[in-house]
Amino acid sequence: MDPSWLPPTVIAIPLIGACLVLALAQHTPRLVVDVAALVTALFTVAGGAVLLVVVGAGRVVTRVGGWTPQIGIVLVADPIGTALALLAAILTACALLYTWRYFDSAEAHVHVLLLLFLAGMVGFALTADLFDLFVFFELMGAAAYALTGHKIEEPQAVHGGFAFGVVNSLGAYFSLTGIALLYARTGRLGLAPLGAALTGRGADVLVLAAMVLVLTGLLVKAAIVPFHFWLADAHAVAPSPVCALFSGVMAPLGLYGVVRVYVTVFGAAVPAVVAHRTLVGLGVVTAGLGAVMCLAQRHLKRMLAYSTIAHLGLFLVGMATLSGQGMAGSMVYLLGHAGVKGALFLLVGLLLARHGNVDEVGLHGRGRADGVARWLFVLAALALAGLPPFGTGLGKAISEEAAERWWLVGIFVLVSAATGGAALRAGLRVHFGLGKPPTDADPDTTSGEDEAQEGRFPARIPMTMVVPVVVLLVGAVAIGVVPAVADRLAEGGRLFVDQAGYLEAVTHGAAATQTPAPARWWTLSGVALGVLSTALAVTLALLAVHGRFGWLGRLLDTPLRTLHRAHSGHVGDYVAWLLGGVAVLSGLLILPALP
Amino acid sequence: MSRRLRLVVFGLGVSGIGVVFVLAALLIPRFGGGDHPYRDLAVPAAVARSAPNVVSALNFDQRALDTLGEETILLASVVGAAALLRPTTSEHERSIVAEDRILSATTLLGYLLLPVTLLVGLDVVAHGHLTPGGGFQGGVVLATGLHLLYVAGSYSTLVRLRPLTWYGIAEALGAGAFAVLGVSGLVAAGGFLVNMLPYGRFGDLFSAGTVPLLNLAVGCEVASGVIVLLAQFLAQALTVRATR
Amino acid sequence: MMYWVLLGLGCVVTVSCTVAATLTGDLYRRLHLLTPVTSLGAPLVGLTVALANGLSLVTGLVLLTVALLMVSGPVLGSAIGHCAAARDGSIQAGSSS
Amino acid sequence: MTQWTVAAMVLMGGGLAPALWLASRGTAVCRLIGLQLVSSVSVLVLLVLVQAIGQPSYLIVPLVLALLSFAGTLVFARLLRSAP
Amino acid sequence: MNMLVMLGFALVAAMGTAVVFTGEPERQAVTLSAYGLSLTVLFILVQAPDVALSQVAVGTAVVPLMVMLAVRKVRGRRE
Amino acid sequence: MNMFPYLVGGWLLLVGCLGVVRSRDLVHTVVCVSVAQSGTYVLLVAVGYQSGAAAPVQGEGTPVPGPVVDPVVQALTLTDIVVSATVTALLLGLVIQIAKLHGTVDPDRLNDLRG
Repeated sequence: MDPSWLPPTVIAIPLIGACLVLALAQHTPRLVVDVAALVTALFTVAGGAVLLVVVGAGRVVTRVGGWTPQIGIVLVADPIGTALALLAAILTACALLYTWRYFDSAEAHVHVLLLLFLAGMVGFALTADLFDLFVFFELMGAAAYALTGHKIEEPQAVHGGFAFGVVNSLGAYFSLTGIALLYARTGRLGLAPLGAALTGRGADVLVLAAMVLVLTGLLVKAAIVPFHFWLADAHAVAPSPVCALFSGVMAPLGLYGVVRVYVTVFGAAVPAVVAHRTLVGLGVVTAGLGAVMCLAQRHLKRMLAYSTIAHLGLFLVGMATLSGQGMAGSMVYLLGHAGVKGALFLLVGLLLARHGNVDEVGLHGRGRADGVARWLFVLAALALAGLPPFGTGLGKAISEEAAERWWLVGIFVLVSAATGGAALRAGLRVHFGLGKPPTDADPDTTSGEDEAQEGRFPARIPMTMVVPVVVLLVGAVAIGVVPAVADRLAEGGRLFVDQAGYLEAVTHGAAATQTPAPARWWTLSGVALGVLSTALAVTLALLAVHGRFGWLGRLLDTPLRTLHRAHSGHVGDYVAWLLGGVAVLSGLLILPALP
Repeated sequence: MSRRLRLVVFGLGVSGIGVVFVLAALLIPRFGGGDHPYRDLAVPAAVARSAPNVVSALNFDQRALDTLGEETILLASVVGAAALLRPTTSEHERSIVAEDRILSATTLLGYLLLPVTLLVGLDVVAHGHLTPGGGFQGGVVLATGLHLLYVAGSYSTLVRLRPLTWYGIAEALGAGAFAVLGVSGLVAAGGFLVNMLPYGRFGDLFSAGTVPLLNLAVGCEVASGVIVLLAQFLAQALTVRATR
Repeated sequence: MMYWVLLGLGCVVTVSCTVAATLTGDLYRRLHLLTPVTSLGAPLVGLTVALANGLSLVTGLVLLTVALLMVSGPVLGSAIGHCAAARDGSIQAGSSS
Repeated sequence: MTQWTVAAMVLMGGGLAPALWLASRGTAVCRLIGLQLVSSVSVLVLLVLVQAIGQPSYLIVPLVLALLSFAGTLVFARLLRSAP
Repeated sequence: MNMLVMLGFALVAAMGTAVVFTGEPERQAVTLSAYGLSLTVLFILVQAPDVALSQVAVGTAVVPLMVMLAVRKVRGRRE
Repeated sequence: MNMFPYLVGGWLLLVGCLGVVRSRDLVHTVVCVSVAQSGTYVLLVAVGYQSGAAAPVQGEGTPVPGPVVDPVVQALTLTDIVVSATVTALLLGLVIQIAKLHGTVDPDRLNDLRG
């Protein structure tokens, strides 16, 4: 049977479900709304899973409305896009389960917004049309701004939502400008027709400028330095289950978009070496800055947010190899990270629900009685550092192998150790009361003291909040121990970087040639590097907890303070950096690519 | 950052982008030129489906998925604005609003123009596939027409004549109807958002297949959505106050 | 030929009122200069368009548009005047006149 | 170049441009007067332009503009009234 | 005709700049409305009546109403 | 003269950004964002224009012969306008809440998200 009906169905399910929930919400009790929303998300998960099976190691091409790719919009489901859509659906289901008892407000706003957000993410992952990509980008954005600011009784929440909204929207408008420039040159909008039109003509300033502009919006979504400022603000203030979605899949979708657009549209026109060099550079800077800022935080959600930035940088380094293996490694890493980081955000959400506080200092020792949650926190922190057999460890190992150069491997180890160490430090302090509570407070950082409590709970933690955490961690392990995942993603990665095959599939619907990609699995060096970064993380955390970094703190005081100052929460600053970033990106991508 | 530093960073960025953009603009085909490959494909396709308004045909047939996304964005932001502007626990809604009195001539004319505006709005929705306009434009005109009750009359009149719950449901159903029409294309004609109805005669009201139906769904959604959206803003500005 | 005289008159009225409104500094005088545009310029232009099209649906639409302008112009003028006065404090905000 | 085009040119250059200038200077009420002038003049410009282009189906635009600018101007007349 | 189109573009550019450089939100809202009208004229000039109609629908009443209500609410807080 | 319309589009986008950067009031910021977006409409319709071509709305009779201007960019611009209105609404909603909670809408005085 022709499977082309599946991709649009997976987009339509959450959409229709959201409309249904919205219509129901006016007159029915809360329980019905909760169930309807969760069932919709589960249906989307099922749809995504079926699609993933059907896609196999090939592509499913859907011509929406029956139009040819030159006139209409085409959806292309390949293993990587589908995996991301499925990930989005799973995380949304977890978030909905977690919110079952989480929000007081009886209205179904959160449910509807989460489902529409899901529709946007699925559409973004499956579409093969540049303008449609922008539409789904904006759909994700619109839902995300509202979700970020949802805690309207909290000053930081609305402020973070606003900064997020402005920066992301402007990024999107830059992308749209790029789309207009491309359209002016080629008169096409589909990714494949665009790629075909640009093939063999070489790149002039118009095409290169269009590329820079289109990539800008996607890089903003992906929170790559210097477009990353919004992420920490938004993640620090959004409801925790929403953060799990933002970190786990929304920001990575930005990276997916960057590589997807580069490969399919500009792959033949712009030399790969230029793109590779620029993207690796951006990735390294992002990873480094994220790691440093992550270590310097005391607000737990901000810390996790910077750790996400650091990991996004690492994913970009992996993807920027523009090889099947790098792509596969980044994808395994990304999926494992989504599970681990999602679990961490939900655990911080538990702390917030129980103690009304997400400050590492203020919570010192207060999480001792949290039963199973405290062990889960430590486990997740270790997994974040790349502990085998978690998916993060496997992904890191494959990416390191793909990155080839020794100094890049070093960056992978150090950055993952730093982020894992920061999370572990917080876990040890909060849940085990190790060390003395530090007293110094930098006036230029945000503490987590005045965070508004999310929901009100009795002393016992409800099961609906623990189950998603366990599900996410088990998922992260599964990615690392089920060989089929890595195998499938290895094939997906090979397909992903194959521009000619993509063009062929879209225009002629030809099935992908089935040359199996070399399997990627744990290697001895991969396990060793994973254990090494975990050990580094543990050392770092123990030293930090026992205050052995006083001298380092004093040494780094001035630069750290400058860094803190730069992350000012000021929308104008962020937009100024955005413009500066576009100029730098232009310099990096345009000058070397010109003939 | 200080204001000066911010402007410096911005200035450097803008000068870089400006140079690139000007260089790129020099290479864009001449303004007003005739090279539009997509157009050359889209126009005959629309004419073949009896849709004189090619823009509508593009929006509701050839690139209908974009419009589905667009209407979903509208839905998301209406729900989002409702979530952001809901009264918090420390606020209450006043029942009586002190209002400025409006000149009676203004009120009279406003109430006279109300039905005219609604009729024009309906016309814009219904002829979306024939003449300029469509579901979105008509929907906004309808919603604006209803708000003549406020700008020319009084807030209490508007509130009395505006059952918000029903508009909320209508908005959800309108947006849902678009997606459901898409899925029924899947069931009936084997493809999502396939234009499955007979195309009719060029220029007829009932022509161009599903385009008028989709227009109607969008009109319903947009009109109700904009009304719900403006209701949140009106309530915030006029009735929601902090409880002391 | 008569069309063009009418059209020219309409344009002249509109342009001269707009330019005069730009030149005067006084708010209320500027407000008064709004009226000729809608009650003289609009019908002249509308009439020309209507004459050029003959008796048809198009003419109906044009005349409807012009009629709307003519009716709403003075009402809006007074509403703006009222608003200006309320802001100046020459009448109390909230009072009806 | 037909007379309609000339008229559109005159109305845009001599009417619309100064009106837009008025709508972007001075206090809010000054600008509101400018705005009212802009909407009247732009309806006229549109009428003439439609004639110049020769597409009667465009006439819906000036019609909707005339209708909605009533609501639009009243929005300001109403909400600007309470002095800052 | 081409001259008219160019004049339309010039007016739009000037008005957009004027909107940005009006700092006070109430005044800016009025100018924004006028900017919307200049965009409408431009869209008709470049033969885009659908777009012009959208711009009229959104720009004349709905967006100004939202902006003005937001200004009013924000003002009310400040006092 | 040939590229003037494209430059207008780019100018509006950048001047909107400038407005955001130097804004002292968040409502002003939101309006500047919408001006920046209007740059994209202008650029799009400019790209699709063809001198002397008819509109892509062919009236209620039979199809008109001769070229029409590009309808695709107009369809895109329609979507863009909807996006603009909705983003403006959302951002204004956030500004209202910022004003309530912070007591100010001056971005220079909002300083609770640092580091």
